[in-house]
Amino acid sequence: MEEKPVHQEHKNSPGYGYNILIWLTLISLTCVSVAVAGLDLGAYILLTALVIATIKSTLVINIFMHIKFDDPIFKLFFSLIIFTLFVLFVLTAFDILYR
Amino acid sequence: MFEGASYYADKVDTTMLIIVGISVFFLIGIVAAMIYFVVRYNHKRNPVASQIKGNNLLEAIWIIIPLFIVIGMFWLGWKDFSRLRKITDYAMKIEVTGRMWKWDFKYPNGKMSDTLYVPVGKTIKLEMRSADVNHAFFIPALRMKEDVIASRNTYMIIEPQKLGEYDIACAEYCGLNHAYMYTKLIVVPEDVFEAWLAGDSANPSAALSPATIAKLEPKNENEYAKFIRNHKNFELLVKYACVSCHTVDGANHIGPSFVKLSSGKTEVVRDGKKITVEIDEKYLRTALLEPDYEIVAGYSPYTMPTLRGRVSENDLRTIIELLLGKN
Amino acid sequence: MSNSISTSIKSFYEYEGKHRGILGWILSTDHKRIGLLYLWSMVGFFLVGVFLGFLMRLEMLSMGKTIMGPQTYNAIFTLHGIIMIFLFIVPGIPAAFGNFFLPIMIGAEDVQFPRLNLLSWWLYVTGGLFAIISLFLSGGPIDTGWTFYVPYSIRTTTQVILPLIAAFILGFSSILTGINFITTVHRMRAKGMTFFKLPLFVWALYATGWIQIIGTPVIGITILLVIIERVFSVGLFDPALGGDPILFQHLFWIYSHPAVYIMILPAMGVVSEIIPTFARKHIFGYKAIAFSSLAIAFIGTLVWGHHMFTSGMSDTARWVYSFLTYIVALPSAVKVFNWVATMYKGSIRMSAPFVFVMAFIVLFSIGGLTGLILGSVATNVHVHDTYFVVAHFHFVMFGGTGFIFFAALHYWFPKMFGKMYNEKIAMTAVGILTIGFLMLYFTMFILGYEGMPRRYYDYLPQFQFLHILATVGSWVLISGLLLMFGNLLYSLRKGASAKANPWNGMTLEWMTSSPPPFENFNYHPEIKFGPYEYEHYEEAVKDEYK
Amino acid sequence: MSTNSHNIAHHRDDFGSKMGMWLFLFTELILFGGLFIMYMVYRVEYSEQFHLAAKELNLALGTINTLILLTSSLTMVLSIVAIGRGSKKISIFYLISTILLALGFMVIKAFEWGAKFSHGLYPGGTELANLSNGEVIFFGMYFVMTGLHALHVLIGIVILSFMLVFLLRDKINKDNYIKLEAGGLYWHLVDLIWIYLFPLFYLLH
Repeated sequence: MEEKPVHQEHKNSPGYGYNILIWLTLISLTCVSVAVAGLDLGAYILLTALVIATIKSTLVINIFMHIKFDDPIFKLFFSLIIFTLFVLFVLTAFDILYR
Repeated sequence: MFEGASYYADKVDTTMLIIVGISVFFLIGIVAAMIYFVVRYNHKRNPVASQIKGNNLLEAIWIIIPLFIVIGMFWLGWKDFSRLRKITDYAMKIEVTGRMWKWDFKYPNGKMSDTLYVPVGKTIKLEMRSADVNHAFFIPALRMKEDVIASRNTYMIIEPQKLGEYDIACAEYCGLNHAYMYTKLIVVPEDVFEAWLAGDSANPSAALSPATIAKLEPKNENEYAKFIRNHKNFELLVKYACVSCHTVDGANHIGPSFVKLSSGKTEVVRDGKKITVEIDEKYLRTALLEPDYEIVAGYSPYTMPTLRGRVSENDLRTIIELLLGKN
Repeated sequence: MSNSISTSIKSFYEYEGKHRGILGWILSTDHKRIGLLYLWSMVGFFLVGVFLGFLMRLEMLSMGKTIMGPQTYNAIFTLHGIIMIFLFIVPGIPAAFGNFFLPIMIGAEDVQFPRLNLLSWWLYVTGGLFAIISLFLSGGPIDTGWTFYVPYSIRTTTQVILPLIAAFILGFSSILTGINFITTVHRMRAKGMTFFKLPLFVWALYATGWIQIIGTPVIGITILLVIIERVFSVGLFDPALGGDPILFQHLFWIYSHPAVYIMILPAMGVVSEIIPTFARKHIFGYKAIAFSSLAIAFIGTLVWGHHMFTSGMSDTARWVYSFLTYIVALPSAVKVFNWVATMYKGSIRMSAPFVFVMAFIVLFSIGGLTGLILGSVATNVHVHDTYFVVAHFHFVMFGGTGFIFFAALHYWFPKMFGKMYNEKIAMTAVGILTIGFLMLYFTMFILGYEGMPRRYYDYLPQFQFLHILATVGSWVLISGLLLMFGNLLYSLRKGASAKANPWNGMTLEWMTSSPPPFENFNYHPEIKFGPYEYEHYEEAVKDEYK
Repeated sequence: MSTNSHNIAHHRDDFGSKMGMWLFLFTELILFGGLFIMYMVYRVEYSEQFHLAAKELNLALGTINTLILLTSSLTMVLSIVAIGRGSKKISIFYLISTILLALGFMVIKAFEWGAKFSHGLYPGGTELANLSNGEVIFFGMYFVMTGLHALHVLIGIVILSFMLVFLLRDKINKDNYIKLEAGGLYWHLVDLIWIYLFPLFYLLH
């Protein structure tokens, strides 16, 4: 059995300061996305909102949820799920966009 | 397999036969191999197994060959269906409403009916909508089916090419009387249809009982028609899409029926004048390569595409011989 | 593997845990007991499903009313579908045989989360009970068909909400099983058991686990939305309020198509165990079979639209799904070819499990090949929602998974119960089952092509003869089932006791006593050889287990 | 070992527990994924009406709630960092802050929903019945998606409260805090989903 020592991955996990820094970034990104939504960007509203949301979620997943510091297998699993979700969106779009 | 009532139905049957043929081949192969191995390598005959762990070449072969076969099947099933879906040039649009548990049909002139009367040989678009839950409009004889839903219109394009009465069923479960949501598709000659459409809808089916329809069957569904339909070269008429416009059962469609050729003569319009010409090799060759040189009386010019450049001399000669009734 | 087996080893039946008697079972976290709990509950539900199917066929014996009215008939085919799919085939092989054998086959003492495992059985039973209770509530038995298509499921006055809650709970149970299996495979393999030394049944369960995790939540949310829609009329699916009924079908089939692979993949895994054992030969193309399981799991997630070729979906989507559907045919074909190739130059012993597998290969091939007809758009549009489809999925699900469920039952019967069954009766049962099966379901292919729609209470006169033939076939099939279960039940009481390794298998479940002790092994298993390396049989199997 | 005495209780596998938790989170992601697919379909179908209906939502409350959730995520992480360093009291402080922030989120959510209900903007409500199909769907999606999210927040509060009890009773300690980590993962997932819900509903103007 591939036993791992208890909580070995935390040796390189970040401390208070780093996490607070990430939090500040998240807060400012939220403010940016609210501010940007006030502008009249037309068709790009959705795009910018989603791009900012994706940056935010990447930070949460990588830092807060420790994916970055954990065993690579979690990264693999997570990408698999995101890819599957993406494919589900695309395949559904084949129907609704071409009706 | 029961008979279809359109060329599309025939094509679906052909696709079906091809896929079934390939499947039966594989099934027999697999089962025969299995039974042979089980008998030949029974532990009494072959007490010690030879350890074979695999063979990458074999794995590759039995992935790649089936890959090409299934892509072929995909294409076979898609091309006919997509042709039918893409037709924008139809003779008539009929509105179909499905509700628990009956069908209503509304014709362009506002006439309503609970039975679907259509003229033979015409392309017809059915625009369908449900008044309540999902239904599916299913005409087995045309091998067509499409769901009928409440949120928006769906459509189906039909090209019935054979006179007669056919069942229409509901194929999407819709509750208590789902099994009784049957009606009829009645394919009639164009003039009969026009009369029905214009006429009083009180008693439409009196003139159209099955017995009447049998009488309406064209007399010239004759030896010639049978000869063409069963001839091995009939495939060419399908390949060059001749049969999309010219029927072989005497019914008039976009072009005159091939059956008319059997009379040996035809009335054509050339340079605005009506003349009668002999149907011979020269006439047919011109008609196929220069279709607008002379037009059969009663039909419009610039409808038929030329075969020039699309047909080999060999095929052209074969088609002409077939149409002239030679072997 | 240093151990000395004495006959005095207590099996898990005799092991005394915290609780006694019935509580010792329904509160046990032992994966073997949970597996058997599943097995018994599932066989029970299966027999109920069979009985409902029998009633349906009886009704179709003659035109018009034979034994029941249309409302009853609609409820019965709905219940037949719900019971057979959610309570028998989806959990079927993974929950019963997977639970029992996955830990043993990887040399573990239990699954990763034993209490979660017990919880998922409890959820399963709760779901089953809810489904049964719903029959007696206001509105009466659900009549939507197991697909719960909107808007009918929103409009019908029958009791829809409780069966939906039942399906939701069952889905949750399925997810927990999936999570358990995946972590168990990752974390609890015995020393020396690398991923490529896993038995193929474990590979299949691993792939199944992923589909359960990826697919099931989608049906969860869909069911939840239908419930919300019925209670609050939110308008998410109701066309009267602007909702899109086709969207429901998308969400429904995003789960329910992969669910087909949840049903069949474990069965394919069992086949990959049984053939090498009885051919005494290494499986042909181990990696091809292992990877094809993963390929099926992945591509199978992408083809749900082929259930919707006539739904009014866009034409672009129709060809995309048709194409993807044909691609998913390949890994299944690869498996069949590899199984047959495994028999080549083997030393084959025809025992009941193997004969079941032979019947499976014939029936499943027919089921798979008729799938080609359904994958092609033009032919699909004609046979969609007809008896052709009914025949197709019964060939795949019953002829495939069902027959392999029976094969697994015979194959592992000695291990699970420590008794041998009567071989001759078992073989006879396979014969009767196969004949009845073909009479019942092959007939339906013809009926379907001739235009007999499914879920019809009544039919046109031209279909009469074939319907009679199918009904008679159902009687033959049921007598085969009774004979088979009778034989097993009799053997349970009176059968000769089984050896630890009656079939001379190489996988780990044969390296422990029959039935296995609590926590499976009396030693720490260490893996030196692959599961099918019969050339090392003598070395791998200690004398005690021959 | 020749007896049946070895016990599962000795077997502890933090890595396996974490894997199980992640797999469970994947199912949650896909559960919401199904809703997001619906959102995509209806947004394509009713683009105009969605923009119109979104004006009814309160951007200020939405933004405050976003900030609250992000902050609660931070306190959650800090609580884990603290226990990893053996500072039990700090860990408890941060965990309590997380729970309080979560309660704050729910209170604001309740005000928001309450305002919609008092305006008749709820399924079956008088005001909603006068709107176009697309707007009805927008509010349907809004209530279902934020409602399901709120349900997850509630479950999160329950889970974190259990963690608090474990922490107080030293069942979670410096050497064994996988439970707290798992609870934290769940809490971040709730945050993660809100990160997408926020722009899709509130930033549509």
